[in-house]
Amino acid sequence: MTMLLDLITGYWWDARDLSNMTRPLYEFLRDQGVSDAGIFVISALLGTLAIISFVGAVAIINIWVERRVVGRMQSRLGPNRLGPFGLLQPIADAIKLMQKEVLQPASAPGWIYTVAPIAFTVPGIAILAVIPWGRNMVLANLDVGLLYILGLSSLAVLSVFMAGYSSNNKYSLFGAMRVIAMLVSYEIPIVAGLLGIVLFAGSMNLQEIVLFQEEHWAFMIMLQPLAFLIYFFSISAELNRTPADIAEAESEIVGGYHTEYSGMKFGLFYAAELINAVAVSAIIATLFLGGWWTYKLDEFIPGWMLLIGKIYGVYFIFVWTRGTLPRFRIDQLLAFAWKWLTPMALINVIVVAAEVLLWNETGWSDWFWIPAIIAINTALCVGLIVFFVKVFAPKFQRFPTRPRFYPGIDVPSLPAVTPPDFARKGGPA
Amino acid sequence: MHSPVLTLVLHLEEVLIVGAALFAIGLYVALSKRNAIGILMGIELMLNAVNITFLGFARMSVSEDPIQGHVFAVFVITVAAAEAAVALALAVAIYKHRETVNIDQIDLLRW
Amino acid sequence: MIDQFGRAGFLLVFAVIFPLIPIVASVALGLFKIRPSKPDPIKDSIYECGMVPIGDAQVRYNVRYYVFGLLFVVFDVEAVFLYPWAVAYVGLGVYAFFEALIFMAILFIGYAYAWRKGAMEWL
Amino acid sequence: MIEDNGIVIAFWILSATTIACALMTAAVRELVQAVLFLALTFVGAAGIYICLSADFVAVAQILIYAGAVSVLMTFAVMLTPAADRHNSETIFQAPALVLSGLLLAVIVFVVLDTDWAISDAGAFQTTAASLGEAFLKPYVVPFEVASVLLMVAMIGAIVLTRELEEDDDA
Repeated sequence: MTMLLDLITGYWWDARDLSNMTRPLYEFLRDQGVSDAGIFVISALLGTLAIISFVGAVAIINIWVERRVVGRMQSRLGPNRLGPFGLLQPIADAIKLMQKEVLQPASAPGWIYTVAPIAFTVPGIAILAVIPWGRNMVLANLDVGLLYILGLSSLAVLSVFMAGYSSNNKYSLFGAMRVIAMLVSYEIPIVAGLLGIVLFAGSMNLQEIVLFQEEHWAFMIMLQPLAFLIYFFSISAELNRTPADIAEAESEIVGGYHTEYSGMKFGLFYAAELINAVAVSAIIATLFLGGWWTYKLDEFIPGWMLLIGKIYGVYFIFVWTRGTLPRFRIDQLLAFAWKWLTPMALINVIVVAAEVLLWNETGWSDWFWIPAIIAINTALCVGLIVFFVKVFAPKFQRFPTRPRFYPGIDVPSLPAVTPPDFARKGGPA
Repeated sequence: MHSPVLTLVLHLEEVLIVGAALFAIGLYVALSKRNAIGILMGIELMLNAVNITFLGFARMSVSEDPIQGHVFAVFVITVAAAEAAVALALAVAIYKHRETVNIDQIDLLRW
Repeated sequence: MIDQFGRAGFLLVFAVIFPLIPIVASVALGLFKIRPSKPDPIKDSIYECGMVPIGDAQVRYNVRYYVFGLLFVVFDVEAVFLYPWAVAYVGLGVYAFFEALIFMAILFIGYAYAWRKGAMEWL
Repeated sequence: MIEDNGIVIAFWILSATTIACALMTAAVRELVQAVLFLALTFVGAAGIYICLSADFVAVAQILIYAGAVSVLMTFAVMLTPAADRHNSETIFQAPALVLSGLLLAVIVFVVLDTDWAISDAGAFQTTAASLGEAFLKPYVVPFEVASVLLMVAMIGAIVLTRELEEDDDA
């Protein structure tokens, strides 16, 4: 085995790290007299093109993956006509969307209407710049990588508003405002929850966070189970996926903020959702699941393949929740964000700060502290969930406390509905 | 290192002039707009211009502790955010009471 | 450090170009008459469940949206202070821990007030 | 001074975009469009901060200004009725134009006339950690006062908006 490793380590065919492949290229270019600036531009372009092609492939493949997996979960077949297993379906969709007639509401402010889907797509792609794909494979090794991700993803809020506003449709604007209220509410647990990771790693650099996990031989999800749960739930709300897809509650607000969009502009919203889902899966895989590092496995399998595998593992869970969970009401979602996730995230920060403090001050070895921290934080996570379910959950009532549909008319709380007992009556007619 | 064909240089003066231009635009917006929210936008523009000059000084001028410029910029951002929150709440409250956010019609204190 | 941002900037430019491609392709198809284009007032009107739209869409919204935005801004600013604290935390000792504890406690007063006043309720 | 072709080019492109967006904020008649241009101005200013090697302030700018304050502004705009969502000038437009032009001229004159002490210390490699230390050591009082300020802003704004909610519709 070591002989085999000697045979590839450091050579250009060492595919475990694709930077091995580009280094000879840069050396060749330097010998040809290309300046440092030129090599910088070429390397940046190569990395950018790699990420853009990954995004393009993801946007096309995931349409099929999502529809197919959700179809199987709901005992349907999903797309199965075009090509083997319906694999050509996304291409057919793209062609159809592109040659559809463009319908733009007559009263919509034109440039906002057109810019909104583009602005919605940009953050999801730009986030991928800071994801480390291997030990030397990262496009932009930013020291503020985590805040870069948070800042860019908060820009999506404005593009949602642009779409809803420019559609000039009541349902679109309602949908957009509801989504913005939800997005800003879930931004806080995300920001506060990820602080725990920064405290452990002592850096906002994503590569450093992966190296921390490698050094301490533990995935961050073990050290920070509560932060993982907070992040996972919040981000599935940010992505507008069930259980928090109030953006597209057909029964309430038609199609949400993209009701008025058709053709390729609608297609961009659709593609952007898939790209965002994959970008978020990449963030989860990097922050919580070790990124390219997987317990020595990355010495044999290329780290970027492991990362893509983890990305699709996380993505499968997103599809799973979409395929199985019902939708929450907006007051339930907002109350959950403000009254539960936010305090939990802050408690998590304080607990982690205390742990890191003790870890550094006592000077005991990592072999004591890593298992201890894992035990404490897992107990904290389980305890808080049990506490929530036992004590707190009934407060998130089944009916809104004050349903005021019209000012002046005080509608009393709705009575609790007991479901009809189908078993006794022999089923519905 | 090959000698580049041309070397572009950015001086402190140019950064300060960009900041000044942004500040002048912000001042114009703050002084001339009728809508209270529009005035607030001008103030935010001015605060951004000030941040640009702070960071320009932090980067290029002589200082014992250049991080001070960054600290001040962060505090400016903080104060601006708090100010925006309260000022917009005021605008909303004024609208509720006076049915307008046009400041030339809000003349309660005029004698 | 800045060269890393330069690489991110390259990706940002391409991230803008990427969604522009299908839009431009769609427009080009329209120019070459491959795509149908027969506008009429019904098609260009907005969709409200098949009804003729009543009234203006630009209605006023409730104050509670603003309250959520407000809480969001305040907590976001708090996070901006806490992230550098978290990065510099190791090595600053007990002192740093209690500083942040006081910081969060003061903010928690505001949070408790907002909760008490029902600013986090929807409807 | 900065001697790097890439940074200088990026600085001038970003400055041009930022100032153009700021001018659009001033010129556009519709308030919502003005807010959107303002958000673009914030993003452009963040780019300028990056050129000045202030990475943390730049991402904080995007997170707070472009992500949060502009959203707050859109909320405030949407709270006013459609008839009030214009961005027109008062009669003070001409004096304001003259005054800001004069101010710009004075500042440019002073900037060009002054002999600035330029250091060649070079760029920061990373600012987040040193900012954290600065917050906890020399600037610990402003750090805590900032949290008091945020608390007061939160309470004040809630008090201001709370009384309005009683008679609200939509």
